[in-house]
Amino acid sequence: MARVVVDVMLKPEILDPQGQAVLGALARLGHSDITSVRQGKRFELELDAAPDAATLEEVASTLLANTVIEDYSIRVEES
Amino acid sequence: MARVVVDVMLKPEILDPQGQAVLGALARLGHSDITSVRQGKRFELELDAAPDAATLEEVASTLLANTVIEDYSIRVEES
Amino acid sequence: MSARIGVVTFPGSLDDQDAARAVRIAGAEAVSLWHGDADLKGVDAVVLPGGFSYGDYLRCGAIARFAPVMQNVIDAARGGLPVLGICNGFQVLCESHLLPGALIRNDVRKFVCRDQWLRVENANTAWTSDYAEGQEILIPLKNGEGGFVADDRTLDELEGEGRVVFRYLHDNPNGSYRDIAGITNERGNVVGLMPHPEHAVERLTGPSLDGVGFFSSVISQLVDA
Amino acid sequence: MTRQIDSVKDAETTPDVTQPFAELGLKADEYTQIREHLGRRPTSSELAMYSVMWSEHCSYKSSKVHLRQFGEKVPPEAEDILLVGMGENAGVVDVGGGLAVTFKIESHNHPSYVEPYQGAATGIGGIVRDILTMGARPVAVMDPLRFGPADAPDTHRVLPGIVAGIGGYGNCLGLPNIGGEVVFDETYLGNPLVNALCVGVVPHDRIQLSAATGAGNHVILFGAKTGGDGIGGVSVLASETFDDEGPSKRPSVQVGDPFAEKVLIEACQELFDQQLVVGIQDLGGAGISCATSEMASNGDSGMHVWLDRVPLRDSTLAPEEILMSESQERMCAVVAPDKLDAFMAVCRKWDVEAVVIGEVNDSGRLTIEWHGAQIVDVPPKTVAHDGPVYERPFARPQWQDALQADVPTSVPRPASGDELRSALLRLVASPNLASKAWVTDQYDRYVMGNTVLAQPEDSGIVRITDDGLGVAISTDGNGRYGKLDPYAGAQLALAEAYRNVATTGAKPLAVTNCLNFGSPEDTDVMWQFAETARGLADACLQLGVPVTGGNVSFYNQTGETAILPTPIIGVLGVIDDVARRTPMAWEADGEALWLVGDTADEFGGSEWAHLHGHLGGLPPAVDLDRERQIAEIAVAASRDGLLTAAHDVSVGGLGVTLAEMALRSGKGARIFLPDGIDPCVALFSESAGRIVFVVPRSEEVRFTDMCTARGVPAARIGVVDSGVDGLEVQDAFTAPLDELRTASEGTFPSLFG
Ligand SMILES: Nc1ncnc2c1ncn2[C@@H]1O[C@H](COP(=O)(O)OP(=O)(O)O)[C@@H](O)[C@H]1O
Ligand SMILES: [Mg+2]
Repeated sequence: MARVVVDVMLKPEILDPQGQAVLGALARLGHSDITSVRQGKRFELELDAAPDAATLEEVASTLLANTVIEDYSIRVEES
Repeated sequence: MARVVVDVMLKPEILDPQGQAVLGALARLGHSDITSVRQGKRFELELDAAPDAATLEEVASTLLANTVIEDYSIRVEES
Repeated sequence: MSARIGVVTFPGSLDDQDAARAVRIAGAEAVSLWHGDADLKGVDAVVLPGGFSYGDYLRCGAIARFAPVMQNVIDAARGGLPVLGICNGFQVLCESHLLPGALIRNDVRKFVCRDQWLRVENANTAWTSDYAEGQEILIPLKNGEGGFVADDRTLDELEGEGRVVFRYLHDNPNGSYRDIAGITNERGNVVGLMPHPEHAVERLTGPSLDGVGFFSSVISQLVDA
Repeated sequence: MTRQIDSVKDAETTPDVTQPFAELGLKADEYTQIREHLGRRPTSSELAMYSVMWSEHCSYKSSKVHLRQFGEKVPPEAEDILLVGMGENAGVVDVGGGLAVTFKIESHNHPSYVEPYQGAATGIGGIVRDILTMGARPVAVMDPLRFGPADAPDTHRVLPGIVAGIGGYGNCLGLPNIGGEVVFDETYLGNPLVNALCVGVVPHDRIQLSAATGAGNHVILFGAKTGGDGIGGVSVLASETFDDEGPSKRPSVQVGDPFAEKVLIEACQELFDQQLVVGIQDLGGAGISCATSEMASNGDSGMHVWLDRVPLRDSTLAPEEILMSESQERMCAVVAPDKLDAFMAVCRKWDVEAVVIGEVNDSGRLTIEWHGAQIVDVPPKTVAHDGPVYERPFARPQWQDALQADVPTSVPRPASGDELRSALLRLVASPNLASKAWVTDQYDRYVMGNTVLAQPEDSGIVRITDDGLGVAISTDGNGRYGKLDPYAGAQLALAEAYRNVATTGAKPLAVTNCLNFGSPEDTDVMWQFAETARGLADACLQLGVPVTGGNVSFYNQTGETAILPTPIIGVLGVIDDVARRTPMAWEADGEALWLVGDTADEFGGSEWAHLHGHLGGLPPAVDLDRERQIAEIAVAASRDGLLTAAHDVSVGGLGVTLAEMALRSGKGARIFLPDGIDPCVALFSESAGRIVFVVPRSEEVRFTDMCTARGVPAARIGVVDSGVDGLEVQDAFTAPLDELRTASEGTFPSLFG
């Protein structure tokens, strides 16, 4: 049993309309000290077996993230 | 300057069609040792000032997460 | 013998019947292709229709790309088979790396359904030869994730090689970089666009007949070939 | 973790256990009735079933006595067209050529207030499954909505989410949204209304019913897994069945999975085409309890269910909760043993999970077991159909007379050209009348390629056969009229929907409705409800359009304040050739504008009065014979090719009707108001029974003859003229197109971004 977290964020050069919208809303609510917001995805996976780094790489890079526009990072939380 | 990450996940009892879809795709791709997938959101905030815990709570609970169906967690990464 | 154009149905495809109707209106035979069958039934061209394949839950088109039928579509497209991706089909083509770039959430963060003016920038592709370069056409647009993005180098390359096929006119509905509504591959046989030509093939149900040209273009090329 | 199961045997041996019937919403005498039905105390599972099935929502216990009128005052026309009447999941109407159409409205008001996106989304999901259950392919949806004031903060919380939810679910299902309503009023602030309509098409020989028949047939549950959704109060029971370790938390909100529903729709189409089911029922309110008891009751049969076979999303669910779960995207079918393999093959093809959970028998009982223990043994009719029926007391409210006496004399009447012009612009810009494009642009109206008319036309029309047969639908309801006079309000709502359908050239055939009211325990509200039902039944009889089904939503109130009595009426019509549909935009210079019908000084409940904060007096007079006549004209004139356009006159009056036509067309017109009538009345009165027809010069004589023959007044009130900018109302004012457009299209974006 293992728990793995994969974070996927848009590459910095790609426009992030959702992050922008949150930033705008924050400004309207008076939180002007927040200067940047980016919105990405978080996947929590549970595995039966011990996680194998190569497999996780493949899953993240081919399915969970679109590497044309997104970066990802993999974290094994418990195994 | 500070960097704060807010993770937002559907509450465990709430149906997560997105996670289900990913799980199904993983199974078709032969990764049947992955037994559960939950998909959530990750927000990366940058602040001008030192982050104030109460403000972050408020931002996360009113704007970033829909607390009717989602839980959130806040992590100050650097300040 | 009339041309045979395949229309793929994924679970969650919505505009497959409409695409088939458009194919027939343009004078070809529509052949349904099932996502689970790695068989193109010998068709002369393929349409990947609009919809929400697999619910579009992960990223639009991300899961459909792995469907058994897609491996054959990808191979055949690399071999020159004309392939048109409409909306979700465009997203599938990008996810399959048959076309560069990606489609992200509309900058207005809402689903947008409206009649959209486009300019035809490239009338030399398999799917646009019946249009004139610079022609303005009106066809429906309907999507939530239609913002075309790519890095600058890719965008410059697309522009430089004349591979931007359609551009949004008047106002950009979704934040697409450089107003790009549709693009093609180097060879011009694979075209993807967000708006829906198959919904502009009948006076009664569409805003114009401007969509027919997609299907007549490919048919006349197939007949000539 | 050990679980205490309350079996039938336990119930027999421990008759004196106290049971939490009150917490489950049952009255003491209802509990006694259950014990009488069973001859013992109910098990906790049985108690759960009865409590939900006997709730207002499922049993219609307060409304039944009034709804009966729809089955009693049936117009003779019903006999020819109704293939399935009230009582099934949705009524089925014959439209010729071996085809039928089924349609229904349902409410999802309370869930949408709690979680706007998911509440509205699952509202669409639920009504689509009702239509699917009839054997139909769903072909379109509509969404009548009501909100608090457009500028209220809570409206800004709920409206964007509700609209996104309806779009998110409906778009993903591939169902064109062809119409709906967005209306704002103070009373909906703490209680918005989300009603959803679906229409489907079914060949006669494919119509399905929800009856479990044929001993030995399998009962199959298919679709999504069962989770703890919507079990609310029943958790009281579940928690009692756990020892130390409590159950996991139960979701307060149901989340929809439109993709799961889309594949369910496609799988069902194949099941129906291959005739693989004997009976089928969707799972909505009360989940498996409802589906199994209703199917067994409808089939006059018995059924045995192995509840532990139900695929679960949450393994901690207790049997009571599984029975009650309202998880979305599930269906239940009865399948003959020799069709089982074929059934399962279709489900596999679409990746739909399907499990045999039970068997039909002829015991006349519904029996349910859980890991070998019998936990339910009931006569299914007592659960599904013989629930309590209440004759709730009602009385005309004491304030009704004063309200009706408070005629809108205090409301200013514009008189000068400038005043009239700014009144028109103000009306056109008011949230209730402004362009709804901000909303409807979030809905796919093109998918399926058969949408012939959609918003903002008078009715939505979809083509249903290749040779051009189409159906038209409109939904309408005016709570302000209902408040002033609920009997008339219901009739005006019906008249408007009927008129809208006819205006587009279709012949009105049948009616569905969703009756949204406050608490039935309030005698004022109950009177409003009774009057509404009576008004609607009488009007349906007179117009010759039968009620085929509907839904009642009570308890729509904030504290003590009930919403306006809001019957939403849907009328369905047919058009033999969609190519002759009448759109609302005029086309060419010289076309004449004919106003058909009478205009009186009627401002009670009007939008103009509402803009001045006034609600009082009487609603516009109802004249159903006139409605029938003008509908005949609209349909006959369309059939004879006499029209280029038409648009009905309703809220906001003639001025608003003309402005909408001009905006839709992009061309101007010269308008001459009839002599001898106050221009304010001519432009803004809301008299019913009126349509503006656009007639090419060459057809004017035939058109006016058609009106004269029916004794309906017709006035030539204008001419299409692209030489004028917008509306030029002679001797009064000009409202340029740009100004009208800014007024109409600016409101929603400036309110909602
Ligand atoms: N206002 C109404 N007018 C006519 N029929 C109604 C009305 N309300 C409910 N019904 C009928 O009562 C039956 C049960 O309604 P409902 O519980 O909403 O159906 P379902 O179980 O399919 O959701 C249906 O046949 C419905 O059409
Ligand atoms: Mg039903």
